[in-house]
Amino acid sequence: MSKVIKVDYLARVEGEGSLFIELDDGSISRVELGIFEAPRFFEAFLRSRKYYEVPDITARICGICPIAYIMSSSRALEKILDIEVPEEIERLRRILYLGEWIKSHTLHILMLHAPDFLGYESVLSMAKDYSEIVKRGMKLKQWGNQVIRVIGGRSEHPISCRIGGFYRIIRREELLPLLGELSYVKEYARQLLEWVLKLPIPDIKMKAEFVSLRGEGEYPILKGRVVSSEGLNISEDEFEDNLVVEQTRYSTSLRYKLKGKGCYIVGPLARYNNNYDLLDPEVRSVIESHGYGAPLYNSFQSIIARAAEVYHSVLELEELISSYREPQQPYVKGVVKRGIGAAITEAPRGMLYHRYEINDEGYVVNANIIPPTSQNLASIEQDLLALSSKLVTLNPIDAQRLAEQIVRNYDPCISCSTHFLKIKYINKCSYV
Amino acid sequence: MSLTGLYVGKADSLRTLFSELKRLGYVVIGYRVVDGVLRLGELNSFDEFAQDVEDVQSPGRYLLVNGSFYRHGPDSPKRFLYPPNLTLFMVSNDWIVSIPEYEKHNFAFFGLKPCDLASIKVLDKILLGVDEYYTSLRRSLVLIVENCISPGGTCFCSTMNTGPRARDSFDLAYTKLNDRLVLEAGSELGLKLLNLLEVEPIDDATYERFRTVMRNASEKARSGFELNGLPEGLELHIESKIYKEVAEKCLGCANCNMVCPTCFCFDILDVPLINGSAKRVRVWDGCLNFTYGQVAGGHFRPDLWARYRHFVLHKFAYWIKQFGTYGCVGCGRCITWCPTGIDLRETVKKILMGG
Amino acid sequence: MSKHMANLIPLKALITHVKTETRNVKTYYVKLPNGVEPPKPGQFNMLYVHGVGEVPISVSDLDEKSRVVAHTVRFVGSVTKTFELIREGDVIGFRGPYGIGWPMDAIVGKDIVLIAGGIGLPPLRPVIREVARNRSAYGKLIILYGTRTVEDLLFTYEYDYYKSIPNTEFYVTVDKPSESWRSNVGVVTNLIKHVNIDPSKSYAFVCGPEMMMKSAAQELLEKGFKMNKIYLSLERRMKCGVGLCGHCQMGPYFVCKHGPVFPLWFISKYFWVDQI
Amino acid sequence: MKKLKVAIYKFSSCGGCQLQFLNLEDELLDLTSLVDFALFYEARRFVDLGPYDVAFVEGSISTPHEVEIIKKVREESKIVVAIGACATSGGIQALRNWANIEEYKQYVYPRPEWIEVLKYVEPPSKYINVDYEIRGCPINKEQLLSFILQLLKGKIPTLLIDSVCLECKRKGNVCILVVRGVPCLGPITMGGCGALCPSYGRSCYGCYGPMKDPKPEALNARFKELGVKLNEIKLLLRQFTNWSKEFRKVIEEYE
Ligand SMILES: Cc1cc2nc3c(=O)[nH]c(=O)nc-3n(C[C@H](O)[C@H](O)[C@H](O)COP(=O)(O)OP(=O)(O)OC[C@H]3O[C@@H](n4cnc5c(N)ncnc54)[C@H](O)[C@@H]3O)c2cc1C
Ligand code: SF4
Ligand code: SF4
Ligand code: SF4
Repeated sequence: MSKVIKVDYLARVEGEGSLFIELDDGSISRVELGIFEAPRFFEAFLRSRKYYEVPDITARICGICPIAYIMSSSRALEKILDIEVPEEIERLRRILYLGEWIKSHTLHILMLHAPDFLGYESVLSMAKDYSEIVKRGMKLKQWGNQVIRVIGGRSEHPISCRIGGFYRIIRREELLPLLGELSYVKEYARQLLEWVLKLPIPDIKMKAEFVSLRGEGEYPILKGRVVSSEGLNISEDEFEDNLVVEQTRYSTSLRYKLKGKGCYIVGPLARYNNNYDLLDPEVRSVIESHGYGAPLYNSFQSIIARAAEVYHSVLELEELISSYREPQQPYVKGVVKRGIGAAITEAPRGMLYHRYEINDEGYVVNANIIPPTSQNLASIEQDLLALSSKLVTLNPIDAQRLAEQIVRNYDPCISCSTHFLKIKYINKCSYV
Repeated sequence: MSLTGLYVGKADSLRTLFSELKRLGYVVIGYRVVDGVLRLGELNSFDEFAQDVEDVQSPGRYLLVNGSFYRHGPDSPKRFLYPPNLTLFMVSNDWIVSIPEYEKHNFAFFGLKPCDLASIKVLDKILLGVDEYYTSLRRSLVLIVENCISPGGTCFCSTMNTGPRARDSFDLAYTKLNDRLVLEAGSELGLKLLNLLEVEPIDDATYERFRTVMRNASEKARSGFELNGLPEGLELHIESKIYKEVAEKCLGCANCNMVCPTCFCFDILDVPLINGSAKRVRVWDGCLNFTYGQVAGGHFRPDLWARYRHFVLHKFAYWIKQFGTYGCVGCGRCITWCPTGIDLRETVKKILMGG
Repeated sequence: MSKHMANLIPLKALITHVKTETRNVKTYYVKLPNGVEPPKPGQFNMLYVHGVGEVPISVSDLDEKSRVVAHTVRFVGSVTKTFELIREGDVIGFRGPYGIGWPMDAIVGKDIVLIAGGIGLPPLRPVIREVARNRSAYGKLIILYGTRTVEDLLFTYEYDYYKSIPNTEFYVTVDKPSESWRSNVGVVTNLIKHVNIDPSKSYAFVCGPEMMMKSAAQELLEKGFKMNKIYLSLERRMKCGVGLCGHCQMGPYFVCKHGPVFPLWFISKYFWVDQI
Repeated sequence: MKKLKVAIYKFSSCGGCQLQFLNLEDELLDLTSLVDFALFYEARRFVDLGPYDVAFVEGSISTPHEVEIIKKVREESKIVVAIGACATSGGIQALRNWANIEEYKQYVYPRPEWIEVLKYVEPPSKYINVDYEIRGCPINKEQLLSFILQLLKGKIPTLLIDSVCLECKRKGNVCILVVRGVPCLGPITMGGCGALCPSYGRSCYGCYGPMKDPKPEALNARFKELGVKLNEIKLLLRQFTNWSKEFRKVIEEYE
């Protein structure tokens, strides 16, 4: 017997994809994660743009995590221009970035992922039964957005960032009002984590290599060495050399693997596993009081890592905002010269790598961007394959739901990937 | 009118004056340096008051440098008395209309220039007794005016008869003459304030200097056209091709309207709210905006030249008929803050010359 | 509260009846709120739709006794389109009456020609009513009315009544006739040439689109009308109705308070100027 | 009041515009009592089939497949609203319209021959009739909400169409162009953002696209006077709304 699960328009992933699973006599014979995302050719048209335009342009790759794009590209280019941003600016960037983590993670946890665990089609229907946690989650997300808005002007594609820092000094009195809401925000973040820790999480162990930045004294966001659960430990400049890129016929989407090793996982779970000791002790104690710890090898548990990072971010923001000092200058000027620079920062969904080459006039001549979702793609398909025996035992509706849930474990931001392509158009939500 | 004639006092009298206004409970508003320009805003202490700066203004450019004498920035008293955004009323979903409680302020403008003083006089003719918000602020308004000893690159107050020396409608006017001040009071309150300062009647020598300084200033602030016959001259050339010429350079961005201290046009925004209620908000509008003359299914001034012409004719011709005064006070803001540096003075001159 | 603020706040008014006129025109009968003086022919009111916006609309009829005014509205833009949803018993925001209307005193004992284009008829309808009511006080009445198509004709149910008013002539014309149309074809201003009227003892009231009013004025002048006998009701963008928002200026005049009805001589200096 | 049946579609875009629906944190739950999000893949699995009262369309049309879908969207929706720079002018990805697509494919993909895209990235209005536009990259949620509430009132929604300068001055920003002499696109860009960039000390980069009746030539002439190089002027206009009719015209003149 052969049957096919087709999920057209994979809902609740940002961007749109489709999933094609072919079951043959009880086991999955083929898995295709197809993405309807049309190629947008960012790397191509970045060439012949001025270096200072790159952060704003690459922000448009993804509407959910523009700050990650701004930060990776800024850091890569700052390396070329010999810019070292002062401590105050670095702090401010971290505040901004943590705001994005909160907003992106709460969005994913509550609005996209949790409905899977509890069997709802969406947050809109889940809100009827879980109105309190949804409302609080929204407040949390709103606060994250507000952090971004205060510093960045707007929460998507913020406008205040530039190479070397910010367009103007963000004044202390602009940031401080954020603390006014902190007492309940902290409370909500802890409640969210506790709520997530109590979710029914499928108990599955999967072998995988978790790759992330390793923080230097603090949970990693803006920089760090690239480490993995299997002992990888390299600098961001060496990262690209350790990868192989594939474009497969059946899905025609670019996907990355570790040279000589195969697929790997980036994202909150990887960060969490590699940096558990750097999470706020308060966060760890909540986790441990629910019988969890680190490492977690079950990708369904990524939702825990996300909730942990939300709580951690709120706690860290309290500290960062209250100790914020205005920089002397809003930004540091660099020297425009020919060169190559690469940088990795931790986007909400995992490591985001940018590399640029510019010429003497500051025009970009080469660009390469490796978004987290392309790095996870191979692992997602592998997870689906690994769970094939379970999938076939389920009724069609549940099988579809579980398959989707597996995909969503990775919070795939499909528009993120400049390389995702449509593979197949199949009719609406059909089950054949 | 001056109630007192001229007196001479020390330069630091201003500090005393400032403290006294504060003591009397006024919100003192004056020019401060913010982000490289002079902004009108509340002065918490006298030290915030712009002192050692000079604004260099030319068509389309504004630069702040070290100096001892300033004119103004993009803000005018209009921003405070006739704010850019004002909620007129709220209406609930069951039709209960409520009017917001506007905060009551006692404003004292400190170191305002004669052109800006004149702009308040113009607004009075339009809004006083008509607009409640304006009227309530205006009634308690205190005006401390600094005469202009050195008008700027876009000033033409002499032509418009509004400066560089204020002649009336102030509480107190002062003129900086090196380390001394020449002062005069124009109201009862001004008298009281003057009384607090150590002043003496002006001596002949100082008066001569004062006169020379003011005369030179006056020469500087001329536009090259005369008021005499201006409205008639402009209306005579209502079909002038100069308007079309200027419109080539004009962007229709309405910056001129926004910075003009007398432009009073407004638009109304209807804002429906999620709870079923709604509000109506009054916002600044201007005749250079495309939507200004737009109506359902048509447009009264679709071409930019026609909108620009309306601006010029309103300021210098229509206003006289409507309100008995010119709509321009010669502050030059619309020239300085025009992104492409269109010079109103040049336009008027060219039109009058029959272009 | 001073005048202006008070005036921008609408009063609540009840819609007592809604009458469909054409596919995109309806007449709304509005009960005048207490304290509001009854409008005169040619005046207008500002009608506010909850949360949507406010528009100037002329008075198209008035019943002084029951204090109900009629407003005939054409659905053309963002606010007027929402009038389609208004029903009998609804509440609407009301300010007015505003502006200077038709010079009813001046026309006593005179012949009158009314020239209306499209939605320009409603503001003239109160004039017709007044003349009919006091028929002996006025001379001959000639009504010229034109629209684009037959479907756009307003108040067709009243035409017999117009014609039945003693000493009255009524002519309609359409630009684009339908097959069954048996009357005049062409723009309304073409009719002016043909009417039989003595300009020296007559007045002309004109209301319609600006282009139409320009050619009407032209025709009337050619016919021998003096400028002080020609009255036009102008239209401009309006936000306040009380001469403050600035939008309605035509030359130095605020259409809302110096008009909307102007004698031609008064505005002639500006009226013909392109895009004034 | 009858609920509005709404569908939200995504074409080539970053997803940031439809995210503004989810960013209406304070209003979203109330909004669901007025609006039925019948199709909203970013938020829900459930799909209620058309026809729809309103389709909000994000993104530009860049593949043959997208052309098919957008036509279907038009057929099944009473009102089509284009949201964001991508859907109103092609967005940033329209930058590829200025270059050779084959070269682009080779630069980005190991197997360029598998890539199937249209020669030009276009806004949906190229293929279908679009009823309304909400501008911005991304749109702002206040405008979005106001748009929906106006629709619910039966109103033809109106949003600002005049310049950014208007908002800039109302807000009390200092003009960057005049004070610093650096180019700002505010005077030709449509308002609606609340003059965000100038409020943060940078000049407007035009993400709301051309305002009604803009004069880019006149502004560029001024930039030249200020010493801005031609190529930099070109880059300025060639950003997030480069493929809009009005900007394209001037850029082409400079090519
Ligand atoms: C004195 C006067 C009397 C009028 N009498 C009538 C009448 O009896 N019946 C009728 O159907 N129409 C009349 N109009 C025209 C009517 O006011 C407009 O059709 C209406 O304002 C269009 O608004 P809107 O929101 O539907 O259109 P939009 O084009 O969406 O306009 C937006 C806003 O612009 C303003 N505006 C737009 N067009 C006009 C206009 N033509 N006049 C004034 N303001 C405008 C309004 O404030 C309006 O809310 C009259 C206009 C004036 C000035
Ligand atoms: S028109 Fe220009 S110069 Fe005259 S008052 Fe207004 S801004 Fe100043
Ligand atoms: S317009 Fe901008 S924000 Fe909106 S989808 Fe396109 S790229 Fe994203
Ligand atoms: S900063 Fe830019 S948007 Fe603001 S007024 Fe100046 S030119 Fe206009």
